[in-house]
Amino acid sequence: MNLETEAALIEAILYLEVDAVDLATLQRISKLSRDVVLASLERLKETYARDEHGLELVEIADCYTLGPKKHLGPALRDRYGKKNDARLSRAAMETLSIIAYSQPITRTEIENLRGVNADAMMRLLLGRDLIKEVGKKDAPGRPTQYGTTRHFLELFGLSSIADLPKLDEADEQRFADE
Amino acid sequence: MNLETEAALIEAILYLEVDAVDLATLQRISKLSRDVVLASLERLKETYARDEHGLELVEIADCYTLGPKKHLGPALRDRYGKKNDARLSRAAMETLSIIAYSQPITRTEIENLRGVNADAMMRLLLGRDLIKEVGKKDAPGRPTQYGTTRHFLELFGLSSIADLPKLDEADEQRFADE
Amino acid sequence: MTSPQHESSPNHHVRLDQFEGPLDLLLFLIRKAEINIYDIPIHQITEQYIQFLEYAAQIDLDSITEFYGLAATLLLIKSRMLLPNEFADDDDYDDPRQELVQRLIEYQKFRKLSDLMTDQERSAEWTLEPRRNQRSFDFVDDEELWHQIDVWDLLQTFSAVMANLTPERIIDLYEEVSINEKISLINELLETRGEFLFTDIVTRPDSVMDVVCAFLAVLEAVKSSGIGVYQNRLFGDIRIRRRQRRELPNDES
Repeated sequence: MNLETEAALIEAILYLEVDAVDLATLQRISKLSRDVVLASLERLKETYARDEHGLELVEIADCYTLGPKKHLGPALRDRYGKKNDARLSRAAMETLSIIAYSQPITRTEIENLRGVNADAMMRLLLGRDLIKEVGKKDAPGRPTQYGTTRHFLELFGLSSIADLPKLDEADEQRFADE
Repeated sequence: MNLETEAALIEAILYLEVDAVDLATLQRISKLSRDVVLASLERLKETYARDEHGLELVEIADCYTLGPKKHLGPALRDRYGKKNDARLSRAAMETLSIIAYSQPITRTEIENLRGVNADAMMRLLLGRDLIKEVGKKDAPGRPTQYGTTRHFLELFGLSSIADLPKLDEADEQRFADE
Repeated sequence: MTSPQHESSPNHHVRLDQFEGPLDLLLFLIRKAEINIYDIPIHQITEQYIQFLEYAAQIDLDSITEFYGLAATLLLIKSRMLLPNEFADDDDYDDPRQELVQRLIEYQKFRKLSDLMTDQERSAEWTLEPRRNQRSFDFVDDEELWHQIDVWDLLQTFSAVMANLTPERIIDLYEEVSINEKISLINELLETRGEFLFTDIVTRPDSVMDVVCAFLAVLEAVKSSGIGVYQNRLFGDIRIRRRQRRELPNDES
């Protein structure tokens, strides 16, 4: 199976979607079977892995998207990194706190809590080694579940997740701060 | 000059920008020279022309972007298609054609060609951002000259005025100036 | 021609407002009479043109002026053609029709181009547009950002996220996320143990969502799976066990 046509269609879909999309969505839009979509994604991954491409196929939390290759970061950061700064830090904090307190948790669950697409933030946190895949949820599609890493514990000076302050302590802390 | 690295960078920029960007912007972001950007775009055009790609390099009104290939339109229309419903009337299209093919042109010149008052049509075309004032004719009264806009090119899917549909050879001869 | 008819619909009278202007009408008459545009029988065509104008009277004044303007031109040409011209065989002879013919040809050319543009408009009728016009990629490489926050920031952020959840969103959440999981857990426990505590199906006690979903799952199970719920004292442990009911087909006991 060559899949040139199918991969081309998937490529266009990934481009038009902007946000990362999951396999089921790709199947629905492309009207291709799960196997063909997966094989097309594999083909795209190889195509974009070539040095002539500045984009690559990114798989994150069971979702796929095209994104700039890591090594282009320094060249693109000025324009595309900075403008997200303020928004990024809060969004990243929210996502990380949800994962820390609700792990194991899937991307969809995080998105339900935050009400927005979590793809970029999860990629950031994965890239920072603050979260990692911890298993598959026993639910349709077997979505990946995420949890925090050892690096996360180190960064926050925790010996284990059990050390995370409890929700009802939030109020006490608030009063202590004042 | 191989330009693999440069083309990869331009590719990532075009992807991140979403909207079409002009040459000057590409130069500024990539910090590459005009010639190198142009050569990289040429390289990208060739790369994406291959059948394995569902995207292509699109040039509209001297701006560049990546976009899905034309033949994928029917498959993707349901979800991503935007229909231009505001079709022009025959009178409006005649007026617009005269301006497109004869720009820069004054209102009087248009009226001479069509044999009718062009006020209403010009107002309509100006209102829809299809034509604009482009200068003053060096003639008595210095009448305003009109030309087509960038929006016009976008709406008609043209990369530049040079891209306007041409008469076939037979018609070319029929209408040849004596 | 006293009653001009449209070629394609002979039963309908041609109306003036069908024409984009006097040149359009003139071209129509020339084509209809099947005459050579370079040798227009000006007498005949002028007569037809004027007859048509008189016939089609009910139109707005603006454009009728323009139609009559061309009529005047035609009459002028006609009168000049009637004048004897001693240079008629000369190369220098200016055919009075020449300017009009050129206008007609030029007009025809733009009509043709206008058709091409209409095709172009149609071919570009559909455009594909990305779902959003902003791609976000994070190249922020500022480790400082992460060192400045502590675990209390994390907690406060989380508690703010939870506080902002509207009731609808919570319903969404349990529908999509956890209720099925809890129901399957209940079924699993019923099979293996027959009786268990509510806290057994709360896998993440510090997650409000988890508790809420577990509770809703129990309510659902009471309704559909035939379980009984017991509580020994107020705020005590909730025990869940299979209800002994004869009418349940799967009830082996």
